[in-house]
Amino acid sequence: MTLTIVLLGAAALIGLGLYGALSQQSFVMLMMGLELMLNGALLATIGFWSRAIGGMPEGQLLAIIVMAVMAVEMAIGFALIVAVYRKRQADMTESLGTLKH
Amino acid sequence: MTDPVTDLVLLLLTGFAVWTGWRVFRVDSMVRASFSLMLSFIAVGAIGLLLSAPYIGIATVFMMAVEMMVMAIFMVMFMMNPAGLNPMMMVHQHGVSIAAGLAAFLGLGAAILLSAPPSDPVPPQAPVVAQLGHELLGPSMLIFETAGVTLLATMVGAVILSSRQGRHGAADEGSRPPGLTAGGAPAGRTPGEEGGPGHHHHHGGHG
Amino acid sequence: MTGLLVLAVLATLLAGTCFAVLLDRAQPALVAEFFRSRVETEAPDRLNRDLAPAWYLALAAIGLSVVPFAPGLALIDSPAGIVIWGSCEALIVVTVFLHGWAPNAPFPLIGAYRYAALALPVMLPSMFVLIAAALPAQSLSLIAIVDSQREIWNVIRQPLGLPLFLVVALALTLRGPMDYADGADIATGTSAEESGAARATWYLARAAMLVSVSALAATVFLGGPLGPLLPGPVWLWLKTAALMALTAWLGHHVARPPPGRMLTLLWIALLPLSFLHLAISGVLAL
Amino acid sequence: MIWALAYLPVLAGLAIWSLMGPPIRNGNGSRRWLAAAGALAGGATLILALFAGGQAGRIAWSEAIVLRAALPPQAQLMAVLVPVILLPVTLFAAMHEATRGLPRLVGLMLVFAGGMELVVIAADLVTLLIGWEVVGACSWALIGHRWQERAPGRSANFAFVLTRAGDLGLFLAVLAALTHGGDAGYDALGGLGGWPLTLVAFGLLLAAISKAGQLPFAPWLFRAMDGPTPVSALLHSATMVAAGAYILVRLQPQLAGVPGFGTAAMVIGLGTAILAGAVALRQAHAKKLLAGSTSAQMGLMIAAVGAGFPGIALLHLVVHAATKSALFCAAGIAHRVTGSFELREMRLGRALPVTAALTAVAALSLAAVPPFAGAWSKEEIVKAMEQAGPLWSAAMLLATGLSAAYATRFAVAAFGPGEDREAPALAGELAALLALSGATLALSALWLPGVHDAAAQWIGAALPEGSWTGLAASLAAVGLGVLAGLHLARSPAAAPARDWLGLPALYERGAIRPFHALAAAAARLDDGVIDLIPRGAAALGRALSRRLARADDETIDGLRPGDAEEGLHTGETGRAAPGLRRALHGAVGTLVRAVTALATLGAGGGERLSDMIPGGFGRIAGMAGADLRRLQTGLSHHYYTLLMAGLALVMGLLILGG
Repeated sequence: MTLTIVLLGAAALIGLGLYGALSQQSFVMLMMGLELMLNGALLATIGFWSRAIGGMPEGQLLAIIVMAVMAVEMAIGFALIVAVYRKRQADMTESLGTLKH
Repeated sequence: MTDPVTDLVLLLLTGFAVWTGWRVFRVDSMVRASFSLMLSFIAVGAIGLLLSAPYIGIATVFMMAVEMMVMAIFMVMFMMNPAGLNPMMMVHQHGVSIAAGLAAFLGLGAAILLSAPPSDPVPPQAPVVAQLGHELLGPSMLIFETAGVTLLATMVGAVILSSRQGRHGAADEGSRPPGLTAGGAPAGRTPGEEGGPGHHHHHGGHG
Repeated sequence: MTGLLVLAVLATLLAGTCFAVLLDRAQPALVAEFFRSRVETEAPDRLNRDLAPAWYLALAAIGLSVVPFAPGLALIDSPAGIVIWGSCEALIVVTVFLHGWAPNAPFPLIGAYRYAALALPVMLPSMFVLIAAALPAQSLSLIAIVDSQREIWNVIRQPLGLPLFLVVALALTLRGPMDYADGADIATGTSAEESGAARATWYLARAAMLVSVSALAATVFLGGPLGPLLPGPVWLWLKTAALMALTAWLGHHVARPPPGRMLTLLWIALLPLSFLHLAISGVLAL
Repeated sequence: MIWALAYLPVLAGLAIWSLMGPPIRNGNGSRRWLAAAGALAGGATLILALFAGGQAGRIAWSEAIVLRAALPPQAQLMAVLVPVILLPVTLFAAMHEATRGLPRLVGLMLVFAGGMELVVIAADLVTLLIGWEVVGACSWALIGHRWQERAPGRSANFAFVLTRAGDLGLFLAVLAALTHGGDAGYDALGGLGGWPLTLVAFGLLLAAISKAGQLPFAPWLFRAMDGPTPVSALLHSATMVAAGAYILVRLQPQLAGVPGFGTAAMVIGLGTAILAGAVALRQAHAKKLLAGSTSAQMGLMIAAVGAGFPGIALLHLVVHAATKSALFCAAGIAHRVTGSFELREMRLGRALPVTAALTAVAALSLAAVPPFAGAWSKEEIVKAMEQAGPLWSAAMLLATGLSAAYATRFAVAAFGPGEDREAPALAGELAALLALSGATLALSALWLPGVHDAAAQWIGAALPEGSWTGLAASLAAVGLGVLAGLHLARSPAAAPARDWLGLPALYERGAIRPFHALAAAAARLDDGVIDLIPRGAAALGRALSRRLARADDETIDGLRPGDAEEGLHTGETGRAAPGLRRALHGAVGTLVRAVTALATLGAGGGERLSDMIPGGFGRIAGMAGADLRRLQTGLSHHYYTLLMAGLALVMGLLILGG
C-alpha cells in the first residue's frame, strides 16, 4: 500500500515533468520539467529502498547518484542557457533553429 | 510500520508534491514556479524522512533549496516578468506534451498497479546513515568517486561554456571563427545567419 | 521529557531574543514599530509577504531544536542533525529572498538579489566547516559531535572553524559586514516597504536567528553543554550568550565592503580557506 | 631491474622527443646534445643488459595473465647487441639526418629499441606480444618519419599492414596457448602438445617471417627503404627484422618437436635466401640492394633454426647485425654525397677512401670471405644444412654464392675506384661507421677455436660437424659469387622493371583489388537483393489490390450486361421466373468477366509486377527520404519528443519481449 502510493506519486511527477520538458518554451522552465522528472525518480528510489529491498545501502547510493545527476543537469543547463542567451539574446528553445544539417 | 496514519500522511505529502509540481507550470511568475518546485522537492524529502531515510530526505531539502535559489536568480536574469504581474504561458506542441505526460503517467501507473513489488521494508532502528556512509566509502567507492569526478568535469565545463570570452572572441558580439584561408569566409556558420540549413557549413561538413 | 525539551527550546529562543534586542539597543524603536500601521505596495505577493517573517522564525526554532541541551539530549535527535541545520541555512536564504521579492518593490528586490548572490557562496564554507566538525565525531549527529569534544573543544582542534562560521552567522542574521539584504544603503532593503508589526516581527526573527546560530556554533565549536560543575543547559546558555555578544559586536564594528568586492572575497579567499580547513581537519581526524 | 631494460629506453626516448622538441636550433650544438642524450640512454641500457644476466621478473597483471621476463644467455646476448648497435646508429642519425624532426627521430629510435628489448626479455607470449606491437608501431612511425612527403607515409602504411598480417599469427599463438594451456609462459609451451602446439608453432613462424621479411612478406622491406637511413640501419640489423629470427631462436627448443615446423622454416628460409639474393643482385638502388640482402640473410638464419641449430642462427644474427648496420651507414654517407641511392652514380672510392675501406670490411664479411666474421657463421650454417641433407646444402651453396655476389657488387659499385670529387666526410658518420665495421672486424675472432667454442658453450649452441668437401664447395661458391659481383659492378645492370619479382603488383591484383571488388559486390547485393524483398512485397500488395479492385468492378457491372441479354430472352419466352433467370444470366456474365479478368491478370501481371518493383521501390525510398527530412526541424523540443517516443517504444519492447 505504502509503496503503491509513493510509486503512483512518482509516476505522476514523472508525467508532469515530461509534460513540462516537452511543452515549455523557456529553457529554464524546460529544465524545471527535467528536475521534476528526476524528483519522481528520487521518490521512486526512496520508496523502493525503504519498502521493497529491505534497506540495502545501494538504494540510498542510487538516491545520492540521482541528486548528483540533478546537480550536473542544473550546472550544465544553466551554462548552456547563458551561452545561448549570449548568442541569441533569448532563452527560448525556438531561438536555436540551427540544430540540423 | 505500515500503519494507516503513516499511509495517510504519505498520501497527503505525495499529493502535495504532485500538486506543487503541477503548479510549477501554471503559476505566472518564474520565482513562484521555481519555489513551488522547491516545495515539491521538500515534500519528497519529507516522504524520505517518513520512510526512514533521514539523510536522503534532509539532503534533498538542502540541495533543492540552494538549487531553486539559483534557479530563481537565473530565471529573473533571463526572463521578463519576475514579479508575475501579467500572465505568462509560453508553451509549444501543447497537446503532444499533455498526451506524452499522460501516457507516461498511465503507463507507469499501470506497471505499478499490475506488478506486485516485493514487500521487504527497512528493519526499524537500522543505522541507515552509517550504512550509507560505509557503502559510499566501501564497496561503492568507485561509483562515488566517479560521481565526484563527473561533478568536477561539470564545474569546468560549466565555467567554460558560460564564460563570455569564447575561442573566437567575445560570445555576445557574435564570435566569428577564423577563415579556412587567410582572410577567407569564416569556417563553419557565420553568426549572422539565423537558422536555415547553413549551406557552406553543410558542405564544409561533408567536404 | 520531550515536552521539557520543547519548553527549553522556546524559553531559550525567547530569552535569547530579548538578549539580542538588548545587545542591539533597539528596544525603543521596536516598541514604537509595533504600533505603526502597515503600508501596502502595488500587487505584492501577499502570502509570502506575510509569512516570510514567520518562516524565518520557524527556521530559527528548528535550527535551535537540533541543539543538545545536555549531553545526549536534544529535541530533534537525528543521526543527520548537522544536515538538518544545513537545510535550515539554505531555506533561510530562500526566505530572505522571498521577503524581499514579495513586496514587489525596487529596494526590497535589490536587497533580495544582493543577498541571494552573496549568501549562496557563504553556504559552501558553512557546510565545509560543519562537516569538518563532524569528522572527529565520525557522525553527523550533533550529540555525537558534542561527545567528541569531551577532551578538547573543536575551537582549539580546528582553529579555523569558528572564525569561518562567524562569517556564516553574520550572513544568516543579516548583520553588519554581511548585511546585504537589509542594509541601510538601500533603505533597509528587504524590509524597506515593511512597517508596523510585520517589520517588528521580521526584526525579532532576525534576533531569534542570532540565538540559534550562536547556539549551534557553541555546540559545534565550544562543546555545547559540556562544562564543569554547572548543569549542561547553563553552560550552553552562557556560551551561546558569549557568541551572540561576539557576533553582535562584529556586526556593529566591522565595515561592510561593496557587494562586488565581498563576492570576490568570498570566492577567492573564504572558499579556499574552508577547503584548507576541511583538509587539515580530515588529516587530523585520521 | 630487468624491466628497466625495456622501459628505460622508452622513457628516455619519449623524454628526448618531448623535451628536446620542435624548437631545435639549426646548428651542430643541438645535434651534439641529441647525440649525447641518445648515447646516454643507450649506454645506460647497455650497462643494464650487461649486469642483468640471468635475472627474471614477473608482473601479475591479472590472475589470468602474468607478464614474465627472463634473461638467459641467448636473450642477454641479444639484449646487449641492441644497444651496441643502437649507440653508433643514434650518433649517425644525430649527425646525418636533417634537423627537422630530428628529436622525434632519435626519440622514436630509442622507444623502438625499448620495444625490441621487451621482445628480447619476454618469457611469455603476452609480454612478447606487447613488445611486438610497440616495435611494429614504432617502425610505422619511423618509416613514415618524413611524413611531409607522400611516399614515406604510404610505404609506412604498406609495411605496417603487411607486418600486421603476419602478427595475426602471433595472436593465434597467444590465444591457442592461453585457451589450451591456460598459461602463455615459454616454459609451459612445451607442455601443450598436440594441435594447440602446432597452432602456436606455425602462428609464431608466420609472425616471425612477416617481421623478418621472408617470402611472401618480403616486399615491405623494400618499401621501408623510404624511411631515413639510420632507421634502416637499426631496423635491418638488431631490431625489428632481427626480432623475427630471434623469437624463432628463443623458442626453437619448444617448437622443434612440431611435425613440419623445421621443414617449413627451412623451405621458407632458403627460398627467401635464394630469391631475395637474386632480387638484390639486380637492384640498382643501394638501400634496396641491402634490404634484399637482409631478407636473404634472415632466411639463412631461419633455415638454420629449422635445421635445429638455433645457436648458429643467433651467432649469425649478431655478426650480420654489425655488418649490415655498417653497410647502411655507408649507403647513407654515399647518399649524402651523391644525393641519390643510384648505385651507378656512386663509385666514391677515391672521394672517400676511409669510408670505402671500412665499407669493404663489412662487405667482405657479408660476402662471407674468410677470415671475416660473416664467413665463419656462414660456414656453420653450411654445415648445418649439410647435416640436413644434400638438397638443402645445394640450395645453401646457391644462396652463399648469391650473397657473395651482391655484397661484392654493392661494395665495388658504391665505393669502387671512380673519379675524384669533392666529398667532405662528417666526423660523426665516420665514427659510427668505424665503430660498426670495427665490431665486424672484432667478431672475426670467432674463427679462433677458443673463442667460438666459448661463445657456443655460453649460449648453449651445438656446433655442427662439417666435411671438407662442404667447406671447399662453399668457398668455391663464394669465389664464384665474388667474381660475378665484380663483373656485375663493372657492367651496370639495368634497374629491374619491378621490385621483388612483381610481388607488390601481385598483392595489388591478388588481394587489394579483389577485396574492394568484394566490398562493392556486397554493397550491390545489399541494394539489389536484400531490399528486393520489402520492395517486392510492397509492389505485390499494390498489384494485388489493383487486381481485386478491377475484379470487383467487373462483378458489379457484370450484372448490367446480364440484364441486357435477359431483355432479349424475355422477348421470346415470356416472363417466367425472371428473378431466377436474371440472377442466372448475371452469374454467367460475372463468370465470363471474371475469367477474362483472370486471363488479363495472368497475361499482364508478370510484366506489370516486374516494372512495378523498381518503380515502387523508387517511390517508397523517395517518400521515406522526404518524411525523414521533414522530421529534421532543428528545434530541440521536436527532438525531445522523438526521443521520448523512441524511449517509450524501447520500453514497450523490453516489457513485452519479457
